[in-house]
Amino acid sequence: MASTLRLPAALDRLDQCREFVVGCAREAGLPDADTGKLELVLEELLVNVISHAYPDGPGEVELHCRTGEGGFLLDIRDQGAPFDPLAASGPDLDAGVDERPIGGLGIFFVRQMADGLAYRREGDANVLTVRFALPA
Amino acid sequence: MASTLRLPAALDRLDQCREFVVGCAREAGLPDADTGKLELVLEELLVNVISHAYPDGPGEVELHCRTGEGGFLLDIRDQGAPFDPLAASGPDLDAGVDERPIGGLGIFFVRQMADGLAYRREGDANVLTVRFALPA
Amino acid sequence: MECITETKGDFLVVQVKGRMDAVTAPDFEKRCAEAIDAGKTSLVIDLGGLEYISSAGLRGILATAKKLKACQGRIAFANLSGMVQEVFAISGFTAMFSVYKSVEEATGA
Amino acid sequence: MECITETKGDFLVVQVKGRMDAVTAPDFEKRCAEAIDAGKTSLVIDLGGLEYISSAGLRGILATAKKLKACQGRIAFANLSGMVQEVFAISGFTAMFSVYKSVEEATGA
Ligand SMILES: Nc1ncnc2c1ncn2[C@@H]1O[C@H](COP(=O)(O)OP(=O)(O)O)[C@@H](O)[C@H]1O
Ligand SMILES: Nc1ncnc2c1ncn2[C@@H]1O[C@H](COP(=O)(O)OP(=O)(O)O)[C@@H](O)[C@H]1O
Repeated sequence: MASTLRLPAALDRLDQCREFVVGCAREAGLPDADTGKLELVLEELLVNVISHAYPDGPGEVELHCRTGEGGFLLDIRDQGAPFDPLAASGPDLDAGVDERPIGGLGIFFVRQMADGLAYRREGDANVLTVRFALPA
Repeated sequence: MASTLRLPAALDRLDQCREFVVGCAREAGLPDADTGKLELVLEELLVNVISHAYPDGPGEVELHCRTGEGGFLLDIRDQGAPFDPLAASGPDLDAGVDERPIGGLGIFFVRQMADGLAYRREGDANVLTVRFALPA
Repeated sequence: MECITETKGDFLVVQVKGRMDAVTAPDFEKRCAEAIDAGKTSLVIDLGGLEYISSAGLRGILATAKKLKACQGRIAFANLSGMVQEVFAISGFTAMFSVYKSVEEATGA
Repeated sequence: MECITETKGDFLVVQVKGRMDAVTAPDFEKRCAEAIDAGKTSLVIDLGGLEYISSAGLRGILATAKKLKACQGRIAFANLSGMVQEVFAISGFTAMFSVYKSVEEATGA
Protein backbone atom coordinates (compact mmCIF):
# COMPACT_ATOMS: atom_id res chain seq x y z
CA MET A 1 0.00 0.00 0.00
CA ALA A 2 1.18 3.52 -0.73
CA SER A 3 2.24 6.13 1.85
CA THR A 4 2.36 9.90 1.60
CA LEU A 5 4.15 12.62 3.55
CA ARG A 6 3.48 16.30 2.95
CA LEU A 7 5.36 18.97 4.85
CA PRO A 8 7.05 22.37 4.57
CA ALA A 9 10.06 22.37 2.24
CA ALA A 10 12.69 23.31 4.84
CA LEU A 11 16.10 21.97 5.84
CA ASP A 12 15.00 21.16 9.39
CA ARG A 13 12.51 18.67 7.89
CA LEU A 14 15.18 16.56 6.17
CA ASP A 15 15.35 14.05 9.02
CA GLN A 16 11.59 13.47 9.03
CA CYS A 17 11.61 12.95 5.27
CA ARG A 18 14.49 10.51 5.52
CA GLU A 19 12.88 8.49 8.29
CA PHE A 20 9.64 8.32 6.33
CA VAL A 21 11.19 7.24 3.03
CA VAL A 22 13.67 4.79 4.56
CA GLY A 23 10.86 3.26 6.61
CA CYS A 24 8.74 2.77 3.50
CA ALA A 25 11.68 1.37 1.53
CA ARG A 26 12.46 -1.19 4.26
CA GLU A 27 8.79 -2.13 4.32
CA ALA A 28 8.94 -2.63 0.54
CA GLY A 29 11.98 -4.89 0.89
CA LEU A 30 14.84 -2.61 -0.16
CA PRO A 31 18.08 -4.16 1.20
CA ASP A 32 19.86 -2.17 3.93
CA ALA A 33 22.89 -1.98 1.64
CA ASP A 34 20.90 0.27 -0.71
CA THR A 35 19.47 2.73 1.83
CA GLY A 36 22.58 4.96 1.71
CA LYS A 37 22.01 5.54 -2.01
CA LEU A 38 18.32 6.17 -1.45
CA GLU A 39 19.09 8.68 1.32
CA LEU A 40 21.53 10.47 -0.95
CA VAL A 41 19.06 10.73 -3.84
CA LEU A 42 16.34 11.95 -1.49
CA GLU A 43 18.55 14.57 0.15
CA GLU A 44 19.82 15.95 -3.16
CA LEU A 45 16.31 16.32 -4.57
CA LEU A 46 14.83 17.76 -1.38
CA VAL A 47 17.65 20.27 -0.97
CA ASN A 48 17.03 21.39 -4.56
CA VAL A 49 13.32 21.88 -3.89
CA ILE A 50 14.14 23.76 -0.68
CA SER A 51 16.81 25.94 -2.33
CA HIS A 52 15.39 26.54 -5.79
CA ALA A 53 11.67 25.72 -6.12
CA TYR A 54 10.24 28.47 -3.89
CA PRO A 55 12.11 31.77 -4.35
CA ASP A 56 9.01 33.74 -3.32
CA GLY A 57 8.53 32.25 0.14
CA PRO A 58 7.92 28.96 1.91
CA GLY A 59 6.34 26.09 -0.02
CA GLU A 60 5.53 22.44 0.50
CA VAL A 61 6.91 19.16 -0.75
CA GLU A 62 5.04 15.89 -1.00
CA LEU A 63 6.68 12.47 -0.91
CA HIS A 64 4.77 9.46 -2.11
CA CYS A 65 6.18 5.94 -1.65
CA ARG A 66 4.87 2.87 -3.43
CA THR A 67 6.02 -0.24 -5.23
CA GLY A 68 5.72 -1.01 -8.95
CA GLU A 69 7.78 -1.82 -12.03
CA GLY A 70 9.73 -4.33 -9.92
CA GLY A 71 10.98 -1.57 -7.68
CA PHE A 72 10.49 0.84 -4.86
CA LEU A 73 9.08 4.07 -6.29
CA LEU A 74 9.32 7.52 -4.72
CA ASP A 75 7.44 10.48 -6.20
CA ILE A 76 8.66 13.91 -5.17
CA ARG A 77 6.17 16.66 -5.89
CA ASP A 78 6.65 20.42 -5.60
CA GLN A 79 4.69 23.48 -6.75
CA GLY A 80 7.69 25.34 -8.13
CA ALA A 81 8.26 26.64 -11.65
CA PRO A 82 8.64 23.86 -14.23
CA PHE A 83 12.08 22.24 -13.78
CA ASP A 84 13.18 18.97 -15.36
CA PRO A 85 16.37 17.79 -13.62
CA LEU A 86 16.87 15.16 -16.34
CA ALA A 87 17.47 17.98 -18.84
CA ALA A 88 20.23 19.58 -16.74
CA SER A 89 23.82 19.28 -17.99
CA GLY A 90 26.36 17.45 -15.85
CA PRO A 91 29.32 18.87 -13.88
CA ASP A 92 32.95 18.93 -15.13
CA LEU A 93 34.44 16.13 -13.02
CA ASP A 94 38.01 16.72 -14.20
CA ALA A 95 38.47 20.33 -13.07
CA GLY A 96 41.03 21.11 -10.35
CA VAL A 97 40.34 22.65 -6.94
CA ASP A 98 40.61 26.20 -8.27
CA GLU A 99 38.45 25.90 -11.38
CA ARG A 100 35.91 23.60 -9.87
CA PRO A 101 32.68 25.43 -9.03
CA ILE A 102 31.23 24.86 -5.58
CA GLY A 103 28.02 22.86 -6.08
CA GLY A 104 26.47 21.33 -9.17
CA LEU A 105 26.86 17.68 -8.09
CA GLY A 106 23.37 17.01 -6.73
CA ILE A 107 21.53 16.02 -9.89
CA PHE A 108 24.58 14.12 -11.10
CA PHE A 109 24.49 11.96 -7.94
CA VAL A 110 20.77 11.38 -8.38
CA ARG A 111 21.35 10.07 -11.91
CA GLN A 112 24.26 7.88 -10.80
CA MET A 113 22.53 6.32 -7.80
CA ALA A 114 18.89 5.78 -8.84
CA ASP A 115 17.94 2.78 -10.96
CA GLY A 116 15.38 4.88 -12.83
CA LEU A 117 14.12 8.46 -13.08
CA ALA A 118 11.07 10.01 -14.74
CA TYR A 119 9.94 13.63 -14.78
CA ARG A 120 6.50 14.99 -15.53
CA ARG A 121 4.68 18.29 -15.09
CA GLU A 122 1.26 17.69 -13.57
CA GLY A 123 -0.91 20.83 -13.39
CA ASP A 124 1.13 23.32 -11.38
CA ALA A 125 3.42 20.65 -9.94
CA ASN A 126 6.76 19.05 -10.80
CA VAL A 127 6.66 15.30 -10.18
CA LEU A 128 9.91 13.39 -10.24
CA THR A 129 9.67 9.62 -9.86
CA VAL A 130 12.73 7.80 -8.57
CA ARG A 131 13.03 4.03 -8.89
CA PHE A 132 15.19 1.65 -6.87
CA ALA A 133 15.18 -1.97 -7.99
CA LEU A 134 14.02 -4.54 -5.42
CA PRO A 135 15.58 -8.00 -5.15
CA ALA A 136 13.49 -10.47 -7.18
CA MET B 1 2.88 25.32 8.44
CA ALA B 2 0.95 22.06 8.60
CA SER B 3 2.31 18.58 7.81
CA THR B 4 0.49 15.43 6.79
CA LEU B 5 1.36 11.73 6.84
CA ARG B 6 -0.86 9.09 5.28
CA LEU B 7 0.02 5.42 5.45
CA PRO B 8 -1.38 1.93 5.95
CA ALA B 9 -2.88 1.40 9.41
CA ALA B 10 -0.51 -1.36 10.55
CA LEU B 11 1.58 -2.02 13.65
CA ASP B 12 4.86 -2.00 11.72
CA ARG B 13 4.15 1.64 10.83
CA LEU B 14 4.04 2.85 14.45
CA ASP B 15 7.67 3.97 14.43
CA GLN B 16 7.24 6.06 11.28
CA CYS B 17 4.14 7.70 12.76
CA ARG B 18 5.95 8.45 16.00
CA GLU B 19 8.97 9.95 14.27
CA PHE B 20 6.70 12.12 12.14
CA VAL B 21 4.56 13.42 14.96
CA VAL B 22 7.41 13.93 17.43
CA GLY B 23 9.36 15.77 14.73
CA CYS B 24 6.43 18.10 14.07
CA ALA B 25 5.85 18.66 17.79
CA ARG B 26 9.50 19.60 18.36
CA GLU B 27 9.28 21.95 15.40
CA ALA B 28 6.19 23.52 16.98
CA GLY B 29 8.03 24.02 20.27
CA LEU B 30 6.66 21.21 22.44
CA PRO B 31 9.13 20.69 25.32
CA ASP B 32 11.01 17.36 25.33
CA ALA B 33 9.47 16.65 28.74
CA ASP B 34 6.05 16.35 27.05
CA THR B 35 6.96 14.08 24.14
CA GLY B 36 6.48 10.91 26.22
CA LYS B 37 2.84 11.86 26.81
CA LEU B 38 2.37 12.72 23.15
CA GLU B 39 3.88 9.38 22.09
CA LEU B 40 1.56 7.55 24.45
CA VAL B 41 -1.56 9.32 23.17
CA LEU B 42 -0.51 8.71 19.57
CA GLU B 43 0.21 5.01 20.13
CA GLU B 44 -3.08 4.37 21.94
CA LEU B 45 -5.13 6.02 19.20
CA LEU B 46 -3.20 4.41 16.35
CA VAL B 47 -3.41 0.96 17.88
CA ASN B 48 -7.17 1.43 18.21
CA VAL B 49 -7.48 2.39 14.55
CA ILE B 50 -5.30 -0.58 13.58
CA SER B 51 -7.21 -3.02 15.80
CA HIS B 52 -10.78 -1.80 15.55
CA ALA B 53 -11.40 0.57 12.63
CA TYR B 54 -10.89 -1.85 9.73
CA PRO B 55 -12.38 -5.30 10.49
CA ASP B 56 -12.87 -5.98 6.77
CA GLY B 57 -9.27 -5.63 5.65
CA PRO B 58 -6.40 -3.15 5.53
CA GLY B 59 -7.17 0.57 5.72
CA GLU B 60 -5.29 3.82 5.97
CA VAL B 61 -4.72 6.40 8.67
CA GLU B 62 -3.89 10.06 8.14
CA LEU B 63 -2.02 12.21 10.65
CA HIS B 64 -2.14 15.96 10.33
CA CYS B 65 0.04 18.18 12.55
CA ARG B 66 -0.46 21.91 12.97
CA THR B 67 -0.49 24.62 15.60
CA GLY B 68 -3.48 26.59 16.84
CA GLU B 69 -5.48 27.39 19.97
CA GLY B 70 -2.18 28.00 21.78
CA GLY B 71 -1.16 24.41 21.27
CA PHE B 72 0.22 21.66 19.08
CA LEU B 73 -2.71 20.00 17.29
CA LEU B 74 -2.78 16.47 15.89
CA ASP B 75 -5.71 15.27 13.76
CA ILE B 76 -6.05 11.51 13.40
CA ARG B 77 -8.32 10.49 10.56
CA ASP B 78 -9.59 7.01 9.69
CA GLN B 79 -12.29 5.64 7.37
CA GLY B 80 -13.75 3.24 9.91
CA ALA B 81 -17.33 3.03 11.20
CA PRO B 82 -18.35 6.05 13.32
CA PHE B 83 -16.62 5.81 16.71
CA ASP B 84 -16.37 8.61 19.27
CA PRO B 85 -13.75 7.69 21.89
CA LEU B 86 -14.92 10.57 24.09
CA ALA B 87 -18.23 8.74 24.56
CA ALA B 88 -16.55 5.53 25.79
CA SER B 89 -16.85 4.66 29.48
CA GLY B 90 -13.70 4.41 31.58
CA PRO B 91 -12.03 1.32 33.08
CA ASP B 92 -12.50 0.13 36.69
CA LEU B 93 -9.16 1.17 38.17
CA ASP B 94 -9.78 -0.46 41.57
CA ALA B 95 -10.26 -4.07 40.44
CA GLY B 96 -7.73 -6.70 41.52
CA VAL B 97 -5.53 -8.80 39.25
CA ASP B 98 -8.19 -11.48 38.83
CA GLU B 99 -11.20 -9.29 38.06
CA ARG B 100 -9.33 -6.75 36.04
CA PRO B 101 -9.97 -7.21 32.33
CA ILE B 102 -6.95 -7.23 30.03
CA GLY B 103 -7.12 -4.00 28.01
CA GLY B 104 -9.46 -1.05 28.15
CA LEU B 105 -6.86 1.50 29.30
CA GLY B 106 -6.02 3.11 25.96
CA ILE B 107 -8.74 5.76 25.73
CA PHE B 108 -8.40 6.44 29.45
CA PHE B 109 -4.70 7.29 28.98
CA VAL B 110 -5.54 9.51 26.02
CA ARG B 111 -7.97 11.50 28.15
CA GLN B 112 -5.51 11.76 31.04
CA MET B 113 -2.52 12.84 28.98
CA ALA B 114 -3.86 15.18 26.30
CA ASP B 115 -4.63 18.82 27.13
CA GLY B 116 -7.66 18.73 24.85
CA LEU B 117 -9.67 16.32 22.67
CA ALA B 118 -12.35 16.86 20.05
CA TYR B 119 -14.16 14.31 17.89
CA ARG B 120 -16.05 14.89 14.69
CA ARG B 121 -17.41 12.72 11.88
CA GLU B 122 -16.46 14.20 8.51
CA GLY B 123 -18.06 12.44 5.55
CA ASP B 124 -16.98 8.80 5.86
CA ALA B 125 -14.13 9.61 8.25
CA ASN B 126 -13.57 9.80 12.00
CA VAL B 127 -11.42 12.81 12.89
CA LEU B 128 -10.06 13.06 16.40
CA THR B 129 -8.14 16.22 17.26
CA VAL B 130 -5.64 16.04 20.12
CA ARG B 131 -4.25 19.20 21.68
CA PHE B 132 -1.05 19.63 23.66
CA ALA B 133 -0.46 23.06 25.20
CA LEU B 134 2.69 24.88 24.11
CA PRO B 135 4.72 27.07 26.50
CA ALA B 136 3.59 30.70 26.13
CA MET C 1 13.06 -3.28 24.07
CA GLU C 2 15.51 -5.62 25.69
CA CYS C 3 14.83 -8.19 28.44
CA ILE C 4 17.76 -9.44 30.50
CA THR C 5 17.01 -12.21 33.00
CA GLU C 6 19.09 -13.16 36.02
CA THR C 7 18.41 -15.56 38.88
CA LYS C 8 18.81 -14.01 42.36
CA GLY C 9 18.08 -16.52 45.13
CA ASP C 10 14.46 -17.62 44.72
CA PHE C 11 13.74 -14.80 42.29
CA LEU C 12 14.09 -14.32 38.58
CA VAL C 13 14.94 -10.68 37.96
CA VAL C 14 13.78 -9.49 34.54
CA GLN C 15 15.48 -6.25 33.59
CA VAL C 16 13.49 -4.43 30.90
CA LYS C 17 15.14 -1.70 28.84
CA GLY C 18 13.98 0.68 26.12
CA ARG C 19 10.38 0.93 24.96
CA MET C 20 7.52 -1.38 25.84
CA ASP C 21 4.87 -0.63 23.22
CA ALA C 22 2.37 -2.48 21.05
CA VAL C 23 5.21 -3.82 18.91
CA THR C 24 7.55 -4.98 21.70
CA ALA C 25 5.23 -5.89 24.61
CA PRO C 26 4.40 -9.35 23.18
CA ASP C 27 8.14 -10.15 23.48
CA PHE C 28 8.08 -9.32 27.17
CA GLU C 29 5.01 -11.47 27.72
CA LYS C 30 6.59 -14.35 25.82
CA ARG C 31 9.89 -14.16 27.73
CA CYS C 32 8.02 -14.19 31.05
CA ALA C 33 5.71 -17.04 29.95
CA GLU C 34 8.75 -19.14 29.02
CA ALA C 35 10.32 -18.47 32.41
CA ILE C 36 7.09 -19.37 34.23
CA ASP C 37 6.72 -22.55 32.19
CA ALA C 38 10.30 -23.39 33.16
CA GLY C 39 9.28 -23.19 36.84
CA LYS C 40 10.35 -19.63 37.70
CA THR C 41 7.30 -18.38 39.58
CA SER C 42 8.79 -15.49 41.62
CA LEU C 43 9.44 -12.62 39.26
CA VAL C 44 10.92 -9.20 39.95
CA ILE C 45 10.55 -6.86 37.00
CA ASP C 46 13.26 -4.19 37.03
CA LEU C 47 11.91 -1.21 35.07
CA GLY C 48 14.89 1.09 35.75
CA GLY C 49 15.95 1.09 32.11
CA LEU C 50 12.46 1.43 30.68
CA GLU C 51 11.91 4.81 28.97
CA TYR C 52 8.40 4.33 27.71
CA ILE C 53 5.37 2.16 28.35
CA SER C 54 1.88 2.20 26.79
CA SER C 55 -1.32 0.33 27.59
CA ALA C 56 0.00 -2.50 25.41
CA GLY C 57 2.90 -2.79 27.87
CA LEU C 58 0.50 -2.88 30.84
CA ARG C 59 -1.47 -5.53 28.98
CA GLY C 60 1.65 -7.73 28.77
CA ILE C 61 2.33 -7.16 32.46
CA LEU C 62 -1.25 -7.97 33.50
CA ALA C 63 -1.31 -11.13 31.40
CA THR C 64 1.94 -12.22 33.08
CA ALA C 65 0.52 -11.45 36.53
CA LYS C 66 -2.62 -13.47 35.80
CA LYS C 67 -0.53 -16.41 34.61
CA LEU C 68 1.53 -16.26 37.82
CA LYS C 69 -1.55 -16.03 40.00
CA ALA C 70 -2.93 -19.18 38.38
CA CYS C 71 0.18 -21.12 39.54
CA GLN C 72 0.56 -19.50 42.99
CA GLY C 73 3.48 -17.43 41.76
CA ARG C 74 4.23 -13.78 42.56
CA ILE C 75 5.37 -10.69 40.74
CA ALA C 76 6.93 -7.45 41.97
CA PHE C 77 8.27 -4.31 40.27
CA ALA C 78 11.32 -2.18 41.00
CA ASN C 79 12.94 1.09 39.91
CA LEU C 80 9.98 2.89 38.39
CA SER C 81 10.65 6.43 37.24
CA GLY C 82 9.46 9.17 34.91
CA MET C 83 6.57 8.42 32.57
CA VAL C 84 6.61 4.71 33.52
CA GLN C 85 5.91 5.63 37.13
CA GLU C 86 3.16 8.02 36.02
CA VAL C 87 1.50 5.39 33.81
CA PHE C 88 1.64 2.85 36.66
CA ALA C 89 0.11 5.36 39.03
CA ILE C 90 -2.83 6.58 36.93
CA SER C 91 -3.73 3.07 35.77
CA GLY C 92 -3.96 1.77 39.33
CA PHE C 93 -1.05 -0.67 38.76
CA THR C 94 0.98 0.90 41.59
CA ALA C 95 -1.87 0.12 43.98
CA MET C 96 -2.60 -3.33 42.52
CA PHE C 97 1.00 -4.64 42.53
CA SER C 98 3.99 -4.72 44.87
CA VAL C 99 6.23 -1.88 43.79
CA TYR C 100 9.70 -1.41 45.34
CA LYS C 101 12.35 1.27 45.10
CA SER C 102 15.10 -1.23 44.23
CA VAL C 103 15.62 -4.83 43.14
CA GLU C 104 17.31 -5.51 46.52
CA GLU C 105 14.18 -4.42 48.38
CA ALA C 106 12.00 -6.50 46.08
CA THR C 107 14.03 -9.69 46.57
CA GLY C 108 14.48 -9.01 50.29
CA ALA C 109 18.26 -9.21 49.81
CA MET D 1 27.96 14.75 12.82
CA GLU D 2 30.84 15.16 15.21
CA CYS D 3 34.25 16.75 14.50
CA ILE D 4 37.15 15.88 16.80
CA THR D 5 40.40 17.75 16.17
CA GLU D 6 43.85 16.68 17.30
CA THR D 7 47.29 18.10 16.50
CA LYS D 8 49.80 15.52 15.19
CA GLY D 9 53.19 17.08 14.44
CA ASP D 10 52.65 19.68 11.70
CA PHE D 11 49.14 18.40 10.99
CA LEU D 12 45.72 19.03 12.38
CA VAL D 13 43.76 15.79 12.16
CA VAL D 14 40.01 16.35 11.91
CA GLN D 15 38.09 13.19 12.69
CA VAL D 16 34.57 13.38 11.25
CA LYS D 17 31.88 11.01 12.53
CA GLY D 18 28.23 10.38 11.67
CA ARG D 19 26.44 12.08 8.80
CA MET D 20 27.69 14.98 6.71
CA ASP D 21 24.57 16.35 5.04
CA ALA D 22 22.97 19.68 4.17
CA VAL D 23 22.19 20.26 7.84
CA THR D 24 25.58 19.33 9.33
CA ALA D 25 28.12 20.19 6.59
CA PRO D 26 28.18 23.92 7.48
CA ASP D 27 29.47 22.87 10.93
CA PHE D 28 32.38 21.03 9.35
CA GLU D 29 33.20 24.00 7.14
CA LYS D 30 33.05 26.36 10.12
CA ARG D 31 35.28 24.15 12.32
CA CYS D 32 37.87 23.93 9.54
CA ALA D 33 37.69 27.68 8.82
CA GLU D 34 38.34 28.44 12.50
CA ALA D 35 41.34 26.11 12.51
CA ILE D 36 42.73 27.68 9.33
CA ASP D 37 42.23 31.20 10.74
CA ALA D 38 44.13 30.04 13.85
CA GLY D 39 47.09 29.15 11.61
CA LYS D 40 46.52 25.40 11.13
CA THR D 41 47.09 25.07 7.39
CA SER D 42 47.93 21.35 7.07
CA LEU D 43 44.72 19.38 7.51
CA VAL D 44 44.16 15.63 7.47
CA ILE D 45 40.46 14.76 7.39
CA ASP D 46 39.85 11.32 8.89
CA LEU D 47 36.59 10.02 7.40
CA GLY D 48 36.75 6.57 9.05
CA GLY D 49 33.72 7.27 11.23
CA LEU D 50 31.67 8.95 8.51
CA GLU D 51 28.62 6.88 7.52
CA TYR D 52 27.05 9.20 5.00
CA ILE D 53 28.00 12.15 2.81
CA SER D 54 25.96 14.11 0.26
CA SER D 55 26.87 16.82 -2.24
CA ALA D 56 26.39 19.32 0.60
CA GLY D 57 29.24 17.53 2.41
CA LEU D 58 31.45 17.71 -0.68
CA ARG D 59 30.58 21.40 -0.94
CA GLY D 60 31.92 21.95 2.60
CA ILE D 61 35.06 20.02 1.76
CA LEU D 62 35.66 21.91 -1.49
CA ALA D 63 35.14 25.27 0.21
CA THR D 64 37.70 24.26 2.86
CA ALA D 65 40.17 23.14 0.19
CA LYS D 66 39.80 26.42 -1.68
CA LYS D 67 40.40 28.37 1.52
CA LEU D 68 43.55 26.33 2.21
CA LYS D 69 44.82 26.78 -1.32
CA ALA D 70 44.47 30.56 -0.96
CA CYS D 71 46.89 30.49 2.00
CA GLN D 72 49.34 27.86 0.64
CA GLY D 73 47.88 25.24 2.97
CA ARG D 74 47.17 21.59 2.18
CA ILE D 75 44.46 19.04 2.77
CA ALA D 76 44.45 15.24 2.69
CA PHE D 77 41.85 12.56 3.43
CA ALA D 78 42.15 9.21 5.17
CA ASN D 79 40.07 6.10 5.93
CA LEU D 80 37.41 6.34 3.23
CA SER D 81 34.99 3.42 3.08
CA GLY D 82 31.54 2.39 1.93
CA MET D 83 29.26 5.01 0.43
CA VAL D 84 31.70 7.81 1.34
CA GLN D 85 34.37 6.18 -0.81
CA GLU D 86 31.86 5.72 -3.62
CA VAL D 87 30.72 9.36 -3.50
CA PHE D 88 34.36 10.54 -3.51
CA ALA D 89 35.10 8.31 -6.50
CA ILE D 90 32.18 9.22 -8.76
CA SER D 91 32.48 12.95 -8.03
CA GLY D 92 36.18 13.02 -9.03
CA PHE D 93 37.24 13.99 -5.49
CA THR D 94 39.44 10.90 -5.14
CA ALA D 95 41.35 12.03 -8.24
CA MET D 96 41.42 15.71 -7.24
CA PHE D 97 42.65 15.26 -3.65
CA SER D 98 45.31 13.29 -1.78
CA VAL D 99 43.55 10.26 -0.36
CA TYR D 100 45.34 7.88 2.02
CA LYS D 101 44.48 4.54 3.59
CA SER D 102 45.29 5.74 7.11
CA VAL D 103 45.98 8.89 9.11
CA GLU D 104 49.57 7.68 9.68
CA GLU D 105 50.17 7.51 5.93
CA ALA D 106 48.62 10.93 5.46
CA THR D 107 50.80 12.59 8.11
CA GLY D 108 53.87 10.64 7.03
CA ALA D 109 54.21 9.34 10.60
N1 LIG E 1 13.81 22.05 -8.02
C1 LIG E 1 14.51 22.96 -8.78
N2 LIG E 1 13.90 24.06 -9.29
C2 LIG E 1 14.59 24.94 -10.02
N3 LIG E 1 15.89 24.85 -10.30
C3 LIG E 1 16.56 23.79 -9.84
C4 LIG E 1 15.91 22.79 -9.05
N4 LIG E 1 16.82 21.85 -8.74
C5 LIG E 1 17.97 22.24 -9.29
N5 LIG E 1 17.84 23.39 -9.97
C6 LIG E 1 18.93 24.10 -10.72
O1 LIG E 1 19.86 23.11 -11.17
C7 LIG E 1 21.18 23.44 -10.69
C8 LIG E 1 22.00 22.18 -10.43
O2 LIG E 1 21.48 21.47 -9.31
P1 LIG E 1 22.38 20.45 -8.50
O3 LIG E 1 23.02 19.52 -9.48
O4 LIG E 1 21.56 19.79 -7.45
O5 LIG E 1 23.52 21.32 -7.85
P2 LIG E 1 23.44 22.55 -6.81
O6 LIG E 1 22.04 22.57 -6.25
O7 LIG E 1 24.49 22.21 -5.82
O8 LIG E 1 23.76 23.78 -7.62
C9 LIG E 1 20.94 24.30 -9.48
O9 LIG E 1 22.04 25.15 -9.21
C10 LIG E 1 19.69 25.07 -9.86
O10 LIG E 1 20.01 26.19 -10.64
N1 LIG F 1 -11.12 3.35 16.34
C1 LIG F 1 -12.04 2.54 16.92
N2 LIG F 1 -13.07 2.04 16.21
C2 LIG F 1 -13.98 1.24 16.79
N3 LIG F 1 -13.96 0.86 18.09
C3 LIG F 1 -12.96 1.31 18.85
C4 LIG F 1 -11.97 2.18 18.33
N4 LIG F 1 -11.11 2.48 19.33
C5 LIG F 1 -11.54 1.84 20.42
N5 LIG F 1 -12.66 1.13 20.16
C6 LIG F 1 -13.41 0.33 21.14
O1 LIG F 1 -13.23 0.89 22.43
C7 LIG F 1 -12.71 -0.09 23.34
C8 LIG F 1 -11.78 0.54 24.36
O2 LIG F 1 -10.58 0.98 23.75
P1 LIG F 1 -9.26 1.20 24.61
O3 LIG F 1 -9.60 2.02 25.80
O4 LIG F 1 -8.20 1.77 23.73
O5 LIG F 1 -8.84 -0.24 25.10
P2 LIG F 1 -8.45 -1.56 24.28
O6 LIG F 1 -8.22 -1.17 22.86
O7 LIG F 1 -7.24 -2.05 24.98
O8 LIG F 1 -9.64 -2.48 24.46
C9 LIG F 1 -12.03 -1.11 22.44
O9 LIG F 1 -11.97 -2.38 23.05
C10 LIG F 1 -12.94 -1.10 21.21
O10 LIG F 1 -14.06 -1.93 21.41
